[in-house]
Amino acid sequence: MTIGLTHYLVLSAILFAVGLAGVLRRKNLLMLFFATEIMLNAANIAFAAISTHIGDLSGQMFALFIIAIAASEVAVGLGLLILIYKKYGTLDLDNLSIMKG
Amino acid sequence: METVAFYLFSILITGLFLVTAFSRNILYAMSALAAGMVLISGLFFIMGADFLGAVQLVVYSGAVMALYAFGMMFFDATRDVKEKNSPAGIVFLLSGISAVILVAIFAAPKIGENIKALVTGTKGADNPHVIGEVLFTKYLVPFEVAAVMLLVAMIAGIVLASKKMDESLSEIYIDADPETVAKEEQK
Amino acid sequence: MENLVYIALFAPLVSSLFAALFAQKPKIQLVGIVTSILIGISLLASVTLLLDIHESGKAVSVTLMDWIQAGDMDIKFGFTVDQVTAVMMSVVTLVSTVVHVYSNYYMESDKSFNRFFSYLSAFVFSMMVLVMSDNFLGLFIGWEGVGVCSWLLIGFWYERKDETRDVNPSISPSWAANEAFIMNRIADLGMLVGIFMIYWNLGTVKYSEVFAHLDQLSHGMLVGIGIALFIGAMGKSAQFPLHTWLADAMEGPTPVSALIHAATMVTAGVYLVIRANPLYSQIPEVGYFIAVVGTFVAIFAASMALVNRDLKRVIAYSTLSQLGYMFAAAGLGAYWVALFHLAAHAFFKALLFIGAGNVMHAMHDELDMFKMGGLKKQMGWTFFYMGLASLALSGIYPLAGFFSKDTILEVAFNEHTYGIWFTLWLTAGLTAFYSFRQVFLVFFGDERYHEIGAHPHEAKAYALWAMAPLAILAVIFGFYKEDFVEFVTKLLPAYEMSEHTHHMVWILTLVTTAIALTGIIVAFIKYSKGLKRDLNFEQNNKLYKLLYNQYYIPVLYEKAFAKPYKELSDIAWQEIDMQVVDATVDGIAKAVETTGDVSRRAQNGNLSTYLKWMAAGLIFVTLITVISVVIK
Amino acid sequence: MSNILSVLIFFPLIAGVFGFFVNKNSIRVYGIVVAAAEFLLSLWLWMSFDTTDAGMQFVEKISLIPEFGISYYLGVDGISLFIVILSTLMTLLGIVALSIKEDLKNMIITLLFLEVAMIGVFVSLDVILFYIFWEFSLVPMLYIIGAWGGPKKLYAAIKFFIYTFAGSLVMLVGILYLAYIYHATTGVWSFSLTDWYGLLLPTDVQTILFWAFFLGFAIKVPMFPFHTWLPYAHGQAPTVGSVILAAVLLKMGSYGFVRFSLPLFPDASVAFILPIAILAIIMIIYTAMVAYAQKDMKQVIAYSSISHMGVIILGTFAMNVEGISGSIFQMLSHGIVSGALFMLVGVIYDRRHTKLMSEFGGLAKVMPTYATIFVVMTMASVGLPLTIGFIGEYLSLAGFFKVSPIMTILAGTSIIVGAVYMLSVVKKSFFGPLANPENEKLKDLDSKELWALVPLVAIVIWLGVYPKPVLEPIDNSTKALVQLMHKKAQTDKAKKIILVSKDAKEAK
Repeated sequence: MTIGLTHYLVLSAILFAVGLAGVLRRKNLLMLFFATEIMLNAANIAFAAISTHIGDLSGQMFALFIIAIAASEVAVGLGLLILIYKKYGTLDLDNLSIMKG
Repeated sequence: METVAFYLFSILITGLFLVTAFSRNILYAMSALAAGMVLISGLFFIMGADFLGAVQLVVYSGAVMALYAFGMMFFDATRDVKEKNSPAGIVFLLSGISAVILVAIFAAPKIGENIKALVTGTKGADNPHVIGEVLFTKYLVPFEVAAVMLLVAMIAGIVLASKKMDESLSEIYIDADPETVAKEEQK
Repeated sequence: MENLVYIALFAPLVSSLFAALFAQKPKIQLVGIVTSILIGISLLASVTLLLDIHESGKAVSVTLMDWIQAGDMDIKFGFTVDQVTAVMMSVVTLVSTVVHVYSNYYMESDKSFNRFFSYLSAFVFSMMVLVMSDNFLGLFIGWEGVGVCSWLLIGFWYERKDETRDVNPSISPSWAANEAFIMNRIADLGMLVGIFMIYWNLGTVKYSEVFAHLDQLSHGMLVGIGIALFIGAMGKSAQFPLHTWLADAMEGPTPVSALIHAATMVTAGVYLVIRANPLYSQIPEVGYFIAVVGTFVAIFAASMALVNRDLKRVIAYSTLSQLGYMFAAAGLGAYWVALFHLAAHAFFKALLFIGAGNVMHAMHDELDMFKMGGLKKQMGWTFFYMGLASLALSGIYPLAGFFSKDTILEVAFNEHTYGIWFTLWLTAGLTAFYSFRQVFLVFFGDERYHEIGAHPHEAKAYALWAMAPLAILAVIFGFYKEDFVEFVTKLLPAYEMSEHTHHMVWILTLVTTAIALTGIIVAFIKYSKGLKRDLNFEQNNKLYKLLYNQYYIPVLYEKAFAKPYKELSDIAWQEIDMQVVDATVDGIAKAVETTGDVSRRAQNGNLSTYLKWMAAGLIFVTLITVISVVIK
Repeated sequence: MSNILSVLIFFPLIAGVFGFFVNKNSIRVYGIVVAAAEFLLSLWLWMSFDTTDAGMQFVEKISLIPEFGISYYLGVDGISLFIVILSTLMTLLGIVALSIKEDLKNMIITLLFLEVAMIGVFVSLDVILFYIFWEFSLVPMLYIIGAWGGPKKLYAAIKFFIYTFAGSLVMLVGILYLAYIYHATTGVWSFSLTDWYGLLLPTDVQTILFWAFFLGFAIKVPMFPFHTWLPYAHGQAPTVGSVILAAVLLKMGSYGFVRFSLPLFPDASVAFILPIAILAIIMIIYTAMVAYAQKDMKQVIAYSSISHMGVIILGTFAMNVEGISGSIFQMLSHGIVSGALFMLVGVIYDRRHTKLMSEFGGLAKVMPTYATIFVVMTMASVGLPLTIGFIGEYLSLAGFFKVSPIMTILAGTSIIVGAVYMLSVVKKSFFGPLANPENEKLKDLDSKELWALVPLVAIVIWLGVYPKPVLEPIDNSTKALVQLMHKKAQTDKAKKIILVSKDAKEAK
């Protein structure tokens, strides 16, 4: 059995689900960031796999841009996290609900 | 050989990411994440996306994880994260269902067969070479935008994180918790 | 001739507007004089027209201007003066002139003197429009116009407060005015429906065109129109069951009662039936119904007049009763007889009312006849006039009432409607009785007025002179019967008695005169020597109480219509409008608000929850996509 | 001056904007001058109006968004001409009679903007333009009620706004659907009403659209059971707000029926005569009863408005020239009479700061002129012949009599129940003894109030005696309208019920 596109896609789906589970479960903002990274990576895998499969580089390009975005996100996000932590002394989502309607 | 590598990587990645997602310790989680990313770059190499693999290694496993590591210094990373996790049922139900759906979609025979390339004819060429060509022709504008974005993000990161922590330019202290403020001042 | 028509019509309007200029000023004697003169001019014009038509035999028609033109409807202000109209105009303006002159005396110390004349002249104008119009809608203008003037005049002393029925059976002038207006409106709806029927079936509302094309209509339609118009007539002429307003209308100043509620306005209904004679002569069954209603009202009203102690109310009931006579005659097809009685009645009933006005002045507005008596000494002329009018009303030879009333009885006999004849005959006796009961109670017997501290005095000379024309006409009008018949039958169908009736006439006359005299004699025996009250009888006799309380009909109306309407209105407002309709609207708004309030809780500020919702949404959307793909 | 309609629309708009820069002390004069000029312009419109022409006149058409067929398209015919004049007149008199002290400047500017919206609604022939003005009219009214109103002003203002707005949104859907159908049928986009008149719709489509438009118009009229915003709006609005609301804004609904529902959906209109007539009869009788139950003078007039609008609706759905002309005339008559009555209530409210009839009684003695004008208006309101109120009511009822005699008799009770509540107001407020000592020193009408009211009295009597100058153009345009409907009617029932007048038939 050769490893085809489907295998990669399924792997990416599973990883995405793992990330999703993390996003949903974690209350610590930092952990949420990690989980988001997982989901981004899952998407990257799918992009790269399809790109390879059909011989179109666009997929890889997108993966590349995703990586760029992830990097920026981390840079800005971490800055914000630090601010939040300084202001509230916590990164726990349960304690960060000033937007309550 | 490829099969073995794929399964090995897959299992490892999944395991590591599970650790990331559910570990109580931030350090463990981060380490597992970094390891998982390295392994993903391995997957990319298997696929033949050499350049992407390299970028993954450099940017993700290197730069991003390093950023996290630096960022964590601001937090108390040694302590276990205390979370009041919401009922696991809903979480697993939601993520489980989405996993099932996604897997079902991707595994459906229709998907793999019906994908068609928009731009073909680049296969077999030297990967980084071709990428370079595509990146600086077809994707030039997005590339430049991404560059600007990274610059902005860098500046933003600096601005946000380098503020003097006890006095803010914005009014973030105005409705801050008085206890927290008191603590800050004690420090 | 056309100019005379306009003079007769617009002199009262000018008069009214002139008086209206000073309506808010204190009394100006000039206003009374000028208005009287203007109405007098109208009288002159009317009489000239009457004589002219008498000579030429031709009607005068004028068209003033367009009024309503919409679709195929084309209604103009058109006026026709024919025989019937000329008679009506002369009667109306004559009584009006007398009343105007008399009002100068009666209202001399009223602070709203000028306003009164303005209303009174406006009434005359409306009445003239009513009788002169050449189409049904023009008639309706006058019809409503007299209604409004009547409303204004009944409620003339608007500042008086509401009393209970025990103190004042009419409650208050303003209440009585509203009652009159609203009751008339009920009838007016009938009239309006009649006009609609005429319009949609014939395409016109002009008398001449309508009556010329009546044969195009089915019998059922004719009956419908006849009934609808008669309903209108019932309101204005206060026929049962819309009669209660007339007695309450006595709250108005007495000249008003004389003019509006005796001589002119209330006869408008009779005028309508006479005017529509081509219609009613084709539907004898409706005519018979009208006659029956008239007969019933005649005896019904007369019975109430028997026991009432209120001077004006007695005359009001008697008016009602006499209107019944007129309807009986008109319903039986004797239109000229009805018109004749209308004119005769106008003269002697106005006279009677004006006399009552003199008495009221003398008694300081006391109306209870039981508190009068023996006024003959101080008020000889008034006694003479009222006695004369009462004789005429009772139908004693040779006064006008004898001729007119007798003819109505003959008609009833001639038509073999013996029930009607008998009832009217009986009513004639009752009429004589209550008329003279009134005369004797007021002018004969012991002087009970000392108890209320009144100092009776005779009316001023010019007031008494003003009454003279009416008195003279009440005496001599009957002798012009033949001329009258000849004149009006040029327009109205001639009514011939059968041979049999001709032979019976002298017996009928004798019988009628006999019962009238009996009535007078009974009244004389019982009341001329002074008042002997039987309190036990008054308090315990059921029949007496029934009659005295007008068969409890006003109370019944109050309980059956006015009160439930008020309560229903309150329910409609508070229960239905507020609690159902508006509450539904507010309920919808509330539901939206509640939904928002509930869904607001989802916005709890916790990112985790949002993320869960997001995941759920993701699943939802992908599921739908998958399903839709699979189904395809 | 062929673009007089644009002038009519934009003059108050510009004047309103300039109003912001006018000195506070002279704003009243400014407002009166502007409104008077506008009124004179509208009279000029009437003078140069060709009364024999039944079609649209003074037409202006400038394409705005040609891709969608939306244009700036104005025109006036006999049906809308007098409502335009009524709008300018009532605005003028409303400003003359203004007794508000606070924020007078904003009030006058708001009224001028309101005038723009009102005129815009009645002269727009492009449906999108119509809809914009229709909705825009809500805003100034919202301000007037919400800013100068009584104690429950916010509730009333918001209820008024949201209720009518909800209705018009449904109408908007109808408009868009109709435009879509027009596009599907002809292949071009157009929102021009005159284009739409040429469209023959299948009856089932007509039904849907009829009810969509119905909801928008019915809430505005307001028809039972959508009427409950009106008593609150009137009860809380300042006098001038009530005057304009009753006189003009309600007419937008009934005008909509005549302008849109009848000619666009003749078959559906005929098919739904029965339910609408039933609603109208409920409006007439039920709201008259509710009016009778009121304790507040202004609420009586407010509910009486609904009752009278019932007659208008009935006349509109008579489907013959008599009824429709009558209902249009009744719109004017009701505008003038109810406007005057609201002004009159405002007069006593200014003096006593209460509208409860139990506080009054015997006012005729201290305020005779006031009482006289009130009685004249009462009589016009109950439809006395030779006043303006009679002609419209008579024609509407006469028209509907052709459709259903029984229902006309039921509706005709309006002349009875109308008299009941109006006369009881007069009796309770003006007659009887002067019981309340606070009323003893009341002043009669001052010159400002007389200036506002006497013209209305004059109109009431003038148009009652000689309605021809107004009725004739209305009648001409109505004849054309009915003919159009008859031509468009597809079902046999509609052909039978829509009654073309005889002379129009002959003219053919």
